[in-house]
Amino acid sequence: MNIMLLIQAKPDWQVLAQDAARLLMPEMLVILFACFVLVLEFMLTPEQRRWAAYLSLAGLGAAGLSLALMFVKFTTAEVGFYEMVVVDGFALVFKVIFLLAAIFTIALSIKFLDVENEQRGEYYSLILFATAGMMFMASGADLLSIFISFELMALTTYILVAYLKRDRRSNEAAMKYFLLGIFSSGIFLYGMSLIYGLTAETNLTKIADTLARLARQQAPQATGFVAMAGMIFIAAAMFFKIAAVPFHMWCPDAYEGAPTSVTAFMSVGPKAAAFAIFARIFIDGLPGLRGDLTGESFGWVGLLAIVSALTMTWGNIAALTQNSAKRLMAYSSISHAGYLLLGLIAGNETGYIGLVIYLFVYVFMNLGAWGVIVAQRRASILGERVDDFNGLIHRSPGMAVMMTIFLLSLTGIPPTAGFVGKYFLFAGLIETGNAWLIALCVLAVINTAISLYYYARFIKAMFMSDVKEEEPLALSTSLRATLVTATVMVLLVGVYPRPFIAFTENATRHLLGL
Amino acid sequence: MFLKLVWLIPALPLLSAAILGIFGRPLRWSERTISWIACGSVFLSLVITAGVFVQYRAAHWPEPYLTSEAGGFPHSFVWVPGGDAELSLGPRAGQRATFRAEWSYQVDPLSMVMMVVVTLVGFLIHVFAIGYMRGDGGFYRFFAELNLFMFMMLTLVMGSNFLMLFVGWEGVGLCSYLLIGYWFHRADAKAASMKAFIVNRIGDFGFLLAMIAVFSLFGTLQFTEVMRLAADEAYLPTEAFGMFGMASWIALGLFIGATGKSAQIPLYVWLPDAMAGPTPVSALIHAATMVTAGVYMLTRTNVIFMKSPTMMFVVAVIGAATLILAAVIAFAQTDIKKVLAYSTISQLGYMFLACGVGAFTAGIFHLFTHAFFKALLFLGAGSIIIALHHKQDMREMGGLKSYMPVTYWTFVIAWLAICGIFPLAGFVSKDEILWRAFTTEVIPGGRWFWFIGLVGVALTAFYMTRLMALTFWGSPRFVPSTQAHGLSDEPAPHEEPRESPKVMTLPLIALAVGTAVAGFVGWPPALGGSHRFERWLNPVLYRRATNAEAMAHHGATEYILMVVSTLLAAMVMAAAYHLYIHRKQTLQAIVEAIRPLYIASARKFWVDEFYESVFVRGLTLGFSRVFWRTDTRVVDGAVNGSAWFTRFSSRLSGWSDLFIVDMIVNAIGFGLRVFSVAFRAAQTGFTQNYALVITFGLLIATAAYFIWGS
Amino acid sequence: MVTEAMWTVLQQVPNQARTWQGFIDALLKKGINDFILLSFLLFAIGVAGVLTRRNILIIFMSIELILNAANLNFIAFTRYWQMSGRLSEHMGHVFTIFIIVVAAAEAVIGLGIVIALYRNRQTVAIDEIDLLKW
Amino acid sequence: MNEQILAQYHILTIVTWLPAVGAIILLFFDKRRKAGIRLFANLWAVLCLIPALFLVTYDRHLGGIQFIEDVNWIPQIGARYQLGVDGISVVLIILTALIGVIAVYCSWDYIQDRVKEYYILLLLLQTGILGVFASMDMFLFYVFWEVMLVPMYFIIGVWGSENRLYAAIKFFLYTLVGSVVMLLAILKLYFIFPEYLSQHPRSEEILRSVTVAAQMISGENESMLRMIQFAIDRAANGLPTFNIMAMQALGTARLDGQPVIPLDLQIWLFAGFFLSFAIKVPMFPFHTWLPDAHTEAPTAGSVILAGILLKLGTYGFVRFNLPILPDASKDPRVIQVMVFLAIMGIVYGALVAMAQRDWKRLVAYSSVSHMGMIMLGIFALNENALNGAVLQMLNHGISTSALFLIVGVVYERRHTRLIADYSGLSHVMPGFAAVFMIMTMSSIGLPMLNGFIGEFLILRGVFEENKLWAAFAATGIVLGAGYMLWLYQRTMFGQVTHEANKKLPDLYKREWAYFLPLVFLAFWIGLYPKPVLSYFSKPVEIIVQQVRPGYAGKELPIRAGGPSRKRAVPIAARHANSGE
Repeated sequence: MNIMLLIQAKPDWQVLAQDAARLLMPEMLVILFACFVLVLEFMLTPEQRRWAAYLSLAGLGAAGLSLALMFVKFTTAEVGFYEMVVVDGFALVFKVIFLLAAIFTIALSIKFLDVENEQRGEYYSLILFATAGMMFMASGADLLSIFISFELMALTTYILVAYLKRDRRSNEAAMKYFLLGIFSSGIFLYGMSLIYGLTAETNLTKIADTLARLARQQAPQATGFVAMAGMIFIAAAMFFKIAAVPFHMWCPDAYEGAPTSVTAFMSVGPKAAAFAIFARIFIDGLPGLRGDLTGESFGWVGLLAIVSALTMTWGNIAALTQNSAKRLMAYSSISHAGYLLLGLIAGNETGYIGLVIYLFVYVFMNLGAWGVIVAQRRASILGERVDDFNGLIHRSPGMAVMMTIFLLSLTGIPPTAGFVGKYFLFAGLIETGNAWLIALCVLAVINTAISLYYYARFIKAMFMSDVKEEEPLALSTSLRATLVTATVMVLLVGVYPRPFIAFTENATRHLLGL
Repeated sequence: MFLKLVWLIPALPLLSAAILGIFGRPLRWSERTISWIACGSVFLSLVITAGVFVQYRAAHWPEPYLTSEAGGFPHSFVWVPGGDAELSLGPRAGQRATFRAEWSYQVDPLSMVMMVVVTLVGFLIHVFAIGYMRGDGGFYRFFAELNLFMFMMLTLVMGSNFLMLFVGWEGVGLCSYLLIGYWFHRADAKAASMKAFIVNRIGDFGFLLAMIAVFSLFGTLQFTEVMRLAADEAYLPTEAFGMFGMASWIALGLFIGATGKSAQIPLYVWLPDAMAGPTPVSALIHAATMVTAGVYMLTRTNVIFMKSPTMMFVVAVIGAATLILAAVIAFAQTDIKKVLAYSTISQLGYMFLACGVGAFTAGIFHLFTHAFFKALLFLGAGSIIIALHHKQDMREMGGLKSYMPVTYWTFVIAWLAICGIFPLAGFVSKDEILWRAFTTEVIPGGRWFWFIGLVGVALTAFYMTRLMALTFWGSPRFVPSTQAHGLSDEPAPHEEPRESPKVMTLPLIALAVGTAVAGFVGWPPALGGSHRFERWLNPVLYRRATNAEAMAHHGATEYILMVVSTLLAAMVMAAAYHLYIHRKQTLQAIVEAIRPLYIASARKFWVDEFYESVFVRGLTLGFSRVFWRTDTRVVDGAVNGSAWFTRFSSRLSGWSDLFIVDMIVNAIGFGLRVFSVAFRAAQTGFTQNYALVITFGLLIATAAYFIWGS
Repeated sequence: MVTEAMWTVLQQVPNQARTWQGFIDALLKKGINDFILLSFLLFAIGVAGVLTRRNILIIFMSIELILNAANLNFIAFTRYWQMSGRLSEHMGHVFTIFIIVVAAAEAVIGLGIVIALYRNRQTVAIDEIDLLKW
Repeated sequence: MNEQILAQYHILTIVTWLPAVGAIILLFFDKRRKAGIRLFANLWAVLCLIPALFLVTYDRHLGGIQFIEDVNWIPQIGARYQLGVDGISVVLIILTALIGVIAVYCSWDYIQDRVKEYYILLLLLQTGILGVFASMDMFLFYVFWEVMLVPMYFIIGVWGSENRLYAAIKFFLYTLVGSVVMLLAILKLYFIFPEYLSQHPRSEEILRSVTVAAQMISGENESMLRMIQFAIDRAANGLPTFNIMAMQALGTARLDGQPVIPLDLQIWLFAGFFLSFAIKVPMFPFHTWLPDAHTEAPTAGSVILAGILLKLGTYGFVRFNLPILPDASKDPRVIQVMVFLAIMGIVYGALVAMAQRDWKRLVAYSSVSHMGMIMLGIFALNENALNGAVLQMLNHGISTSALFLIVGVVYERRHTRLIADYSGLSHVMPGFAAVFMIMTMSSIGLPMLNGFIGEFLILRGVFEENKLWAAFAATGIVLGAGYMLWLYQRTMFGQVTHEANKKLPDLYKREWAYFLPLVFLAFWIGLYPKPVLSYFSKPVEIIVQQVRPGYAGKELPIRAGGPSRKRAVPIAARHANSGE
């Protein structure tokens, strides 16, 4: 009956169209090009297939341009689509991150797909769709829009993981990722339903207001339980997506089985997107459930702290004895999820800057590292073991040096970008002055040192071991360009972070409610 | 004029050492050039010393002359400006004192005596060494090091503060190390050099701390200042006998240093081994000068020692014990230089005994005379050794009297002197010590010390006569050597030993003259003298009433004691002569009768072995090994465990490339790896397990919130 | 504004009982707890199915149960809020429809993956798929 | 004034970055033209020494931080590119530049493969180390601190000997653990500084007190005071700073006689810094990376490690722990722990050195012992000992570098480091024996050589605090003589037993060229240390006064004029160009 009423209440199509043009130009461009690419696929001969990639890049470039325009245009948050979509600094910064991730991934993929003999347009179109999903996620202001875009991203990623359909490992990885993914989606939904049930709202800010009102009215205890349960279920889904312990177990398997270029993408894009909605939901929607660590009130900050501690430690320790480069990087990515959570836990400007700038630089350093791994994949060589890097310095010194810079950045050694990120994350925790959080920070820095050990195994292999095989790396211009760009960015952010911090402050200003 | 040149006295030998050390080898200077430079520099020092002596005596005595009076560099300069400090001991504790060590020299009666001894004996030995070291491959090096020693020794005796004394102290130790190890290819030399240095270092440990304590108490290291302040009863009170206060602690530290340098119990063991060095070195460093630095230091700081009768007693006891022990060991030694070495230790014991009973002047006087006759003995021994082509075993000597008359006769003078035969130098100084011990009021038990000294006289007379008998008298037992000694390029030598060249015998004669007349410098009033030596030195001493009285007092007892000791020495000498020359069977019988004692003496009472096994191998090296093991392979268990674990999980290859060497860190590393393997094992590959973990995670989080989160 | 006005009109119309809606409303009058319990049971059954069944397709169906538990919640809550005065509440219904659509999309992709897997491995038993581990 | 003119020319920037510029130029060399690369690297290293030598114009009477350069770097966090040196840093920077030349030069023959990379890394390492000594901003300091780990890791790992991989990663891991913990301590300081000065209930009083402290520690040095005052003004408006000297002012400041930073917090911060610096020094239980790293590294690596890198730890203690956390530093519990570890280091290092069969490892362990002595000197907390400790840093840099070079000389000829493989080298290599003797004596603290002055001053100061400590420390001197002379005896004395040793050539001219400056320095500092001491005696005096106000009845003078008032800086400046 009410739905009837809703339908009867004539939607103002003009307003919606204006909203779309005003708020969603980049997303629409990305989707448009995704569809183009999908169609183009049928018109291209096998030799021309690379054009799909170039077209996708063009699409992303176009989206980037419109995004740049939006940066200029938007100074405050703009809401549209009946408060479903919000475009604010936070969303824009994350959209930049996703676009960069997508561009880099495509650049990495071209040669890789040739080697795998799977050069097809749908791959690029899927990446574009996933990117669109992620961009919507960043803009989501409502549980519903967040859920839909989340699923758009997730579903396309499942397909991408399964992309090598003749590869048993790819199948298996996709199956695991898929099953666990929708399992977590179910949990996510269940949690959302609880929150909805409690507040009768799906809009994040309204949820926050209602919860605050409930707290003020000293609502019965049961409401507190429901809110907590909803929060925990939502958090579980988020933990799953960012691969935090103990919801991380899909991660190594999926990363190992998926095509390497897809793994690279997954480790950056969806993870950043998950963090974006994590921050959105928990900071915009559930600030009242934050709690603190003084023992007065429990809330998500404690949960996040414990999970973060577990994640960093587990990820780093499990990575120590890995011999597969892809699995090793998967565990590394798990541990980074732990570090990133610190930003949310700290809950101050410094921590948020840390979260965003770390995700930003993570694109460069992690995709860079994956790019080098991608280049290891040659016709006859899987190139997935750490040993395969042996003596890289002799065969391809540039690659070895760049890989070293990426790895040092992942470790957080200055003057690389990773240090700047870690600096803010740690500083955020210290700024709180809370003893538990400082203890967490100590754990984090010790983990940093542990992580050095396995990153250094790559360095050791590259610089200090003898060459194992002589076949040249699978390099292409686009791959080289990507890696060089990533290296330059990693060093630039590390040495002169000032503009980049200013850039991320766009996002944090929103989180702080400024 | 000469007083302005004081700084040159040590500087000249240093310059010569530097020139020889740097250019001697590359320019391939001849032995003649090297000798001229080396001896010339020392001779110039000697001349300046003489000039300084004359001038100082005329213009300054009894006040000390400090080179800082003459101005800045090169006379003196601020050496170590260490900043401000707080005194931490004594009545001025907590007050500010600036640590500011000067490099400056001090000429006072005591250092004057030492300068004369060092330059004079040093010069003679330098000359002797020209002959002794002829043909040695490292001629330039030898003289460079010997000159360096001269510099260090002169710094030691001329330094105006403790720190400079310490410079010389360590410096002579270094030179001693270098010169003992001069023939470094020889196993005994290389071991002996190191032993000497390290034993000295142990002594320096005490000296260093005592020196620091002196600064912490007085706020200065300048001798004049320290002694002025120390003499103040309010500042450093005199302690009763048996008390162990501030003065005693400082004195103890200084005395530990002295025992190291002057080879007293328990640190005497290095000196006999040090005979591995060339004989001029033994004469200069290990008889005449360096080893007496301890006595010099005790006298220099006599104010502090005099404030502590306890430590004085300790010094006397150590001196007495050393003189007996060393003399007993000297009985059964067969190496001529070893006998002389133990004799040196024994004589140093006398000097310490003198210091201990408060007769510092007597100690220094004995130091003075001893420098002559012991240098003479060593040089004589060197002359013999050269003649016998580096044979040192007395059992292969005998009857050298007729072959080497100059050496023999000079040696005889020294022999008589050391045995204390009237009127030679040894007699005068030794008798002085005995008399002072007999009458001492500084410490109790003076007569016992006198008696020990007397026993020492007898022992000295015996072993020295034995030495004479075995080397010069009797029938020759040496086999004419058919091959040259290791280093010399000389062709196979002559069949029979020959008197040494003039360059060696002249110093012998000079020293013999010194030995004969040196005693007259301090001729006692009892025999009509005027104690000139003692009066000369008195200004540096901490005068107490008893001291002055003892000087004035002499009577029948003194003459009796003189006669007793001289007669004793003469009788023992005669008996020994008979035993070794005419009554060999009796000798054999006696040796058989006291065989255990004889062996103990020959084996030096196993002190070396004891030190070696307990301190060196036992404590130091033992701890060293234990610690090292802790450091590297502590967790053998962990290593073994890891080996087991490696086999157990052989599929996890490549993880043992970095394995566990240090204890804790690697235990952590190991733990991390174990966890790593465990964590990875959790990744079973079964999707449902993953889902289970997710579910559990969810459940635990929810449950935790429902239990604690209200 | 319009909907608010309409709802005030509708409130004056007597309640039509003996319909599904009436039944549910009657239940809801007792409280929302029964619905939460039911949906939680559905959720639990779904989870149990995920954890215990070997066949991937059945696991898949169990997950659908979990989604439906959420759906049930959404619908019940919406109705609950409508009954307790927020007459224009409808988001739960919208959400449910979207969930159904997404579930359909998931089914498509899931089946595609299962088919690809079956082609390569000739099995749909989840415990036989453990190539990737450690 | 000289100092200001040089600061205008950015002398410290030039000193710090010149090696890195050389590394970048080297990138463009063809890697097969080894001779050209070598020549360039050597000339460049000498070129890098020249600006460093200009630092001797440091005004010793003025004291404090001079040659200050200040550029805004990351305004969002208040990190600035601030360089400045006091006498302690001046001495260490010159030592670094000198050792840098020697390290580059001694690699001439030793490094034969991957020459280009090697020199690039060596020069980068140089920049890292110089940067640490020159930084006045903790953030900058930290960046340099970590930067230098990487080249060192590669130098050990690629050009080291058999067990190099293990040693390299161990070095890297150990030091990284320490430094990341230090980062937390730095951050804590960073946050409390503005908190105390603007949000504390008594912030006005604290502000006044910190201002007074700033005036005390800068004395007559106007530019230093300006630097601190700038940071304080910012903090008064809630804007954080990383300025080291401002932190020192905070540490020195007193509120009703109590430290502004509470003692508990000071001790925690102390622990944070301690871990990092203690690993670097290395102090006793954290030393196990050192023997491996020193032993496996190529000669130049060992020289830099022993000569300079270890000093970073002690420098850190002197620059951070003492002045910033004075009350923790003089807390009896802390002192007891520090002194215990230092003494353990002295004795333990010496004893373990004695058990070594590997020449280089022995020298490495001797470093543990010597660094323990320096640590003891630092924590005696008085002028004598601290002067001695700083001087001993220099001395250790000279003598231990030389000892590693000495090992390098024979290792290059014989490719073995086992002591048992050598004996009687004095016969065949007399020049070498002489140099080795001098450096041995320098290492064991023989008077008239450099080591003695430092050790004596340390012992002097330590004795003032506790006689027992001094006694323990002095045993280190005895043991030191033991292992060094035993080493000398085993390698240099005796007969030449190995056939291969009979034809060993004596030092080449090239080798003389790098030994002679070190020998010269050893003698110079031993005979006339006053010029060297005068560089840091004033900074040391101030540090002691910061830790122990009123030590030796002295007081830091307060400049006339009184504390300045809080100046208004708009908060909005935080996001804009704050602080330009």
